[in-house]
Amino acid sequence: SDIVRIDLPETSFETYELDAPELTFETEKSTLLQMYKDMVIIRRMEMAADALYKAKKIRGFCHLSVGQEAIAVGIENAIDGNDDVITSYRCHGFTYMRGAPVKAVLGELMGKRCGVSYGKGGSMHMYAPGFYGGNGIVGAQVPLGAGLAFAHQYRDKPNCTFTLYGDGAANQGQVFESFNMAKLWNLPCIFACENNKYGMGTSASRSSAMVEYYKRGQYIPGLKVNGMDILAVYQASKFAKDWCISGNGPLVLEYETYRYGGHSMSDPGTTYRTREEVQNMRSRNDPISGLKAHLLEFGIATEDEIKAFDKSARKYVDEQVKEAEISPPPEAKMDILFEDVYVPGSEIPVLRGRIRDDSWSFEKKGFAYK
Amino acid sequence: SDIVRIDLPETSFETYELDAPELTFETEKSTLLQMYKDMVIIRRMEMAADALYKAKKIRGFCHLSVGQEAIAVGIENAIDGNDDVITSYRCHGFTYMRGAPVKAVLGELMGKRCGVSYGKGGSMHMYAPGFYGGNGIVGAQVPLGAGLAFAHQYRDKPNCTFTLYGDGAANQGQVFESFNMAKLWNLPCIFACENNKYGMGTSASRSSAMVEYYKRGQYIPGLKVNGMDILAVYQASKFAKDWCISGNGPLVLEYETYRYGGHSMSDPGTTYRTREEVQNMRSRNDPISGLKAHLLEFGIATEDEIKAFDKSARKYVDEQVKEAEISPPPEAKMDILFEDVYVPGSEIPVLRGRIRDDSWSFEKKGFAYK
Amino acid sequence: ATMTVRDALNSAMQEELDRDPDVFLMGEEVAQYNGAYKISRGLLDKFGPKRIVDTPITEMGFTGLCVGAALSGLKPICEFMTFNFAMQSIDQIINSAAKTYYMSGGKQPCNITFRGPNGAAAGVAAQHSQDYSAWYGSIPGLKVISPFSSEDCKGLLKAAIRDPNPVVFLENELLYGESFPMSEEAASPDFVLPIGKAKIELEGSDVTIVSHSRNLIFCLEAAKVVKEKYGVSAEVLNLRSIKPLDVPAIIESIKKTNHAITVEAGFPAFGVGSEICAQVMESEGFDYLDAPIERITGCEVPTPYAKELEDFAFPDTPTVVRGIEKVLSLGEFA
Amino acid sequence: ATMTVRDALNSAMQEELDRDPDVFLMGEEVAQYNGAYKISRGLLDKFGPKRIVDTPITEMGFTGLCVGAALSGLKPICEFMTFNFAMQSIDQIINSAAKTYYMSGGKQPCNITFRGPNGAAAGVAAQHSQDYSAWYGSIPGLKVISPFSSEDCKGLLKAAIRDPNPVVFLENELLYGESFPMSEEAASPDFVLPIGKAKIELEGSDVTIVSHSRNLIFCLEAAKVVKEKYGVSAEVLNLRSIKPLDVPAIIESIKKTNHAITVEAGFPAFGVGSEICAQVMESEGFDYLDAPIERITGCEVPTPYAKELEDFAFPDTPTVVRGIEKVLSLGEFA
Ligand SMILES: Cc1ncc(C[n+]2csc(CCOP(=O)(O)OP(=O)(O)O)c2C)c(N)n1
Ligand SMILES: Cc1ncc(C[n+]2csc(CCOP(=O)(O)OP(=O)(O)O)c2C)c(N)n1
Ligand SMILES: [Mg+2]
Ligand SMILES: [Mg+2]
Repeated sequence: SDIVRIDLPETSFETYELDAPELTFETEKSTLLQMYKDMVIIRRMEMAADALYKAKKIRGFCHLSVGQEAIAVGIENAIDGNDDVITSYRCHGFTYMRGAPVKAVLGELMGKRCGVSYGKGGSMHMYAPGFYGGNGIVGAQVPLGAGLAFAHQYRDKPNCTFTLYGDGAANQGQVFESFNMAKLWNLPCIFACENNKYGMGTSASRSSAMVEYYKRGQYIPGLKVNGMDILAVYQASKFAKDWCISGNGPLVLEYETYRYGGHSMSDPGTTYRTREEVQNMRSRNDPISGLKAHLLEFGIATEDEIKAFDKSARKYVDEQVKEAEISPPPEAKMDILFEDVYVPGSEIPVLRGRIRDDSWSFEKKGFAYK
Repeated sequence: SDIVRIDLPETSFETYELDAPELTFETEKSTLLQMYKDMVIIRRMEMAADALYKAKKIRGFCHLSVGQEAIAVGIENAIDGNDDVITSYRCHGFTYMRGAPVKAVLGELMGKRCGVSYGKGGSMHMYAPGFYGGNGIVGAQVPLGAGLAFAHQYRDKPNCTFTLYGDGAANQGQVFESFNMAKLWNLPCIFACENNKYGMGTSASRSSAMVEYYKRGQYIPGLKVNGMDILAVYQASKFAKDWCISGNGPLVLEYETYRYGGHSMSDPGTTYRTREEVQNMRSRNDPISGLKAHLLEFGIATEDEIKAFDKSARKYVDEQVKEAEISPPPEAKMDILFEDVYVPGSEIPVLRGRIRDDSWSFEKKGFAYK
Repeated sequence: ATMTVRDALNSAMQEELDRDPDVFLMGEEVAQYNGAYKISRGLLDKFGPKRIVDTPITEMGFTGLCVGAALSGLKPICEFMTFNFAMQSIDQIINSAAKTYYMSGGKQPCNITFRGPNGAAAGVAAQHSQDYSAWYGSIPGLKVISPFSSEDCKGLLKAAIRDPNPVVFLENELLYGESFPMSEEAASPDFVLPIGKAKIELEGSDVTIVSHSRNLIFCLEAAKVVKEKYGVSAEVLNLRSIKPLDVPAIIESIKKTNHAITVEAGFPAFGVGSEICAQVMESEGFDYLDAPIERITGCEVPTPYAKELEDFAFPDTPTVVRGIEKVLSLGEFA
Repeated sequence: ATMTVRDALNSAMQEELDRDPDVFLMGEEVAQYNGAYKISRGLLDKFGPKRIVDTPITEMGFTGLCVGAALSGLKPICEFMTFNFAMQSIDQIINSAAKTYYMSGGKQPCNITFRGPNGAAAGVAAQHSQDYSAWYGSIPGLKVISPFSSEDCKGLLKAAIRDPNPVVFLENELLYGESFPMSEEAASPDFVLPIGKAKIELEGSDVTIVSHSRNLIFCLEAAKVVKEKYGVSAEVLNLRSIKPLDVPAIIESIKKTNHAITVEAGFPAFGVGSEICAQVMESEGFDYLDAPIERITGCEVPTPYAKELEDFAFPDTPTVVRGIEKVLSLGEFA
């Protein structure tokens, strides 16, 4: 049959003021296969980003989610295109899962015109249908996510918003302000903490008086999920969406996860944690290896078939890298520079250049004073 | 004897992750008497402020604490001059209890030079030794209070800080940020919510997803106190100080109280609550009447003696009003206007007037360009 | 007919709420209390709690929430009890609302209006008296409106709500109760003013007075004074908008008058007047100036409470008169 | 000898921590991580966790906490990972730190230093690239420093820490690794620079270039270019401080050169250059100007990511050269 029965380990969930999701559920083989492929592509894509950064083809900040792939992929499989997702700067996987091609993600990283934001946003500012970024300010996306949920409710739509934030961000005041409004107004908002144990170089216990992030909604029920197991992520996320669209109001999820690399490309990620810790996570809890074992166990794919997927994913990403690389950057032209400050047709008459002579007139579609 | 034994009602406290303070304790008769006198003076002072406002002798905002006097007086009796207090704009009682004469409080309200802030601060910005304001921005005083507590700890002093805020303010993100740091660092900070049931026209349940404010520290123990009973306030505040200086870290207190008047002088205070509700609180729970009953009950003072206190308090406040009224406002002079922007001796050379010619030079101690 | 600024703002919101179901109003005390300053009186009754939403006192949170709703395509009116409190949420206004359209390469618009009283009221001291015109005016991606009269308020608030970009709409508490003439045209629900066009409130030929918001009252009074005292004919220009700044209108007026002063209630440094001086200096308007532009501004002190000092803190008619005297070398400056 | 800006900042803090037990450093990653940009390297080891304090990512909270500690008499150095994040806590900087001394009638001082990188780094896009010089510079009660060289950094950071008023100290990430000469005098722990005095980085007689922070690099380069190309002698003035603004030094230079341009990386409107234009216009310096002052500024767009566009967003040497050419009617402007 096309259906497999999943039995999640008892340890998959911890609950707060909530009955845990079922540990047993059925899903389609093809779904699991697709999850696998997507995780592999995201990992490959971010490994490519790592290499491109080191080759100085990516500038500024670049925050990778290697190790955390199960979250973006698991959530996407639990929701549909009318649901919304918003997250922080660690956003490449989500951008891909919400529909942006690998080329558009990597293109954005390289500041190319083919990038999701046409080269104007870079690593931290990516958008896709139903995906609202990519936000560089820690915590700022959380009230935005509550606002997306507010809009669902306002429109009477049976949809929810996944609002992701980190363990470090979890202490931001605006997170609690959002909890309060979401509960008061019964918003279909899932506050989803990706607890990867560190905010930059600060371990969770040094930043947070209480590290049980799933309980920190206090008056909002919470669920902790093994974020390294995509099946648990999937089941929890489906549960969460269901919770919200059934009118239960907000929910706090904690995906316990781990980032293998440094905080960003400029952080080696080794001064505040041991190599063993990283190695342990990689070798024992990797979400891709974990799902691979299931694929084999359920007879969904053979070792050889999986190798073939891996290879074709690699090939696909390599091609996308190449395409992105040869894509042109935005032309160094003033009309492109000044575009997108205001919605076309509603611009202010003149935007000033570095020197007055370089000021741009939207009426003239040219320099204002020349 | 000079000592009386107090038996607080069972209903005085509710606890969160905490053993309640003793309901029975001893105190000096003279202390109770002084508490009574202080509450009466604060009430008289604020009734005077009410009249002066209506006579247009006070401008702008004026937030009275009539009904809430037990809190300022109870806390002051539980702490000493080395402890710190900080609160919001509803600060007249605290300013008085921290040592400012009535004349200086009313003088400030009337914008007189004899005012605690020499007429520069007004109703919301009053200071005294160990009292750090008077803050007009809802919630802003809360991290400031945590900083005052941090300073006690930094200096290894056995002191604490009472950081007061309202039920409306209790939802501010910076309150939660302060909770987190205070717990992480074990700061001797008492987060003390004056729950007077409304923030302007919004009832607690319309502003707060969880109205048990004493629990909202979540990982910080909490204590709810009948804030209309000064003996409960006193005992809880002593307990709180003791808790902090014993190295237990922060504590969340909730003083359940009520403001009889509107939010500020411009709010009649009647559109969002019933007259009966106000009347009920006034007649059944008034902190002054409550303590008066105790004074009689313990034989600390007779009805006549109390009448005499009341009369002399009224007389005293009336005199202070008069003195404040005849006191001069700041002279309308530029040197006074420009004073206090920077610490003397460290000013910037020139501060600009409304027109350049009115700019002030600190070197010339006169107009800069004349 | 006349209308107060309060009623003009109220009817602008009412008409736009009527016109477009995606418009909603959110803020502290906007619903049940009818607004701290009663700007939203009656709106809860008319539109219900879904569209007129009272918030907790959490500026950062509800501002972010409104911006999120705007990203999703709704058209929030986000009311601040005063713009002083918006300093708690200014990161959401700038980093989330103003910059997102650009950062997304034009994919993600944000149609939102931030409004509320800006600058000083009477006797509310330093924390409640700041004027944010120049701060917001410096931010590309925002439009910033600072209306004066009831027609300004109605026509420009409606324009702001319809504008697909984030707009900061700076009101003035002391103007709320003021009545202004209201033309028949302006009374219509179709009345919308274009954002960015200054208005000549008084035509004149000898000196240009550039101002915005409540200070125009003093400018108009000062114009009368100098007329009577010196026979000087002052032209009074109401900027109406801070971003864009209608520099062409300023220059045009200067070409006629050859003299100008600016009048504003903000802190002097890096203010509206500073920018006007700089822009005129670098334009052809410069050659028409017979004297340097004089800036009349708020005083460079945190606002004092006592009236005796507060009176020195903000422009008034005599100070505007002095400014005119100065650029025209009259009176004490003769 | 030379020293990097990073080491200069580090030693300034080290010396002041040594000198005064009331000084402490607080911020994100300042202790165990040795600073996101390694400015505080070694300080935890030397001074321990009581005085070098890592915080959660809660700017509003820890800024307020630092201000509270300062009200109590301590002398915090409050580090922002960048000033962009201080927008979350700007209310505490302005309303709690800058205004309290005035609101208390001089009773309650607040000796605090807010520091961290300001403005754009390379390729960090719109939310991480804002320059806040003018915003903070507009606030009475604050002093605002924007240093350039290692000596500036050392002498002025020490002055800021000792100053009894709240001081905003705006660093530049791209300068951290730059080396500058360091005199013997400046190496001493007694070296302190006075706040508010501009420095002539290069003497000249034909045109005054007024700038601050990293843009001085381009100004100095441009000075060389115009020297070679036209024999023009440019005087380069390093403002060092935004509040106070050393207008007398600017005027003095203009008296000599009769021409001036300003160069800054902030948004153009209501910026540092605007204020300088306005102040010069209204001063006696104006009569010495043979041409209008030209402002070189950041471009009026949220900072784009792609290098091709980002290159247009901030001043560079060729643009400064163009500015000089313009005020002197040379090159394309001849
Ligand atoms: C308001 C703000 N403060 C500081 C920063 C700098 N910063 C960027 S990411 C980060 C750590 C965030 O950690 P966490 O929330 O755990 O997310 P993670 O990076 O682990 O995914 C910090 C401090 C910022 N971008 N915004
Ligand atoms: C940040 C901010 N937002 C809004 C206001 C306006 N405001 C002043 S007091 C107040 C209500 C506060 O209620 P609560 O905290 O319960 O204190 P209470 O007035 O009851 O003592 C509001 C909304 C403000 N001063 N600051
Ligand atoms: Mg993390
Ligand atoms: Mg209250």
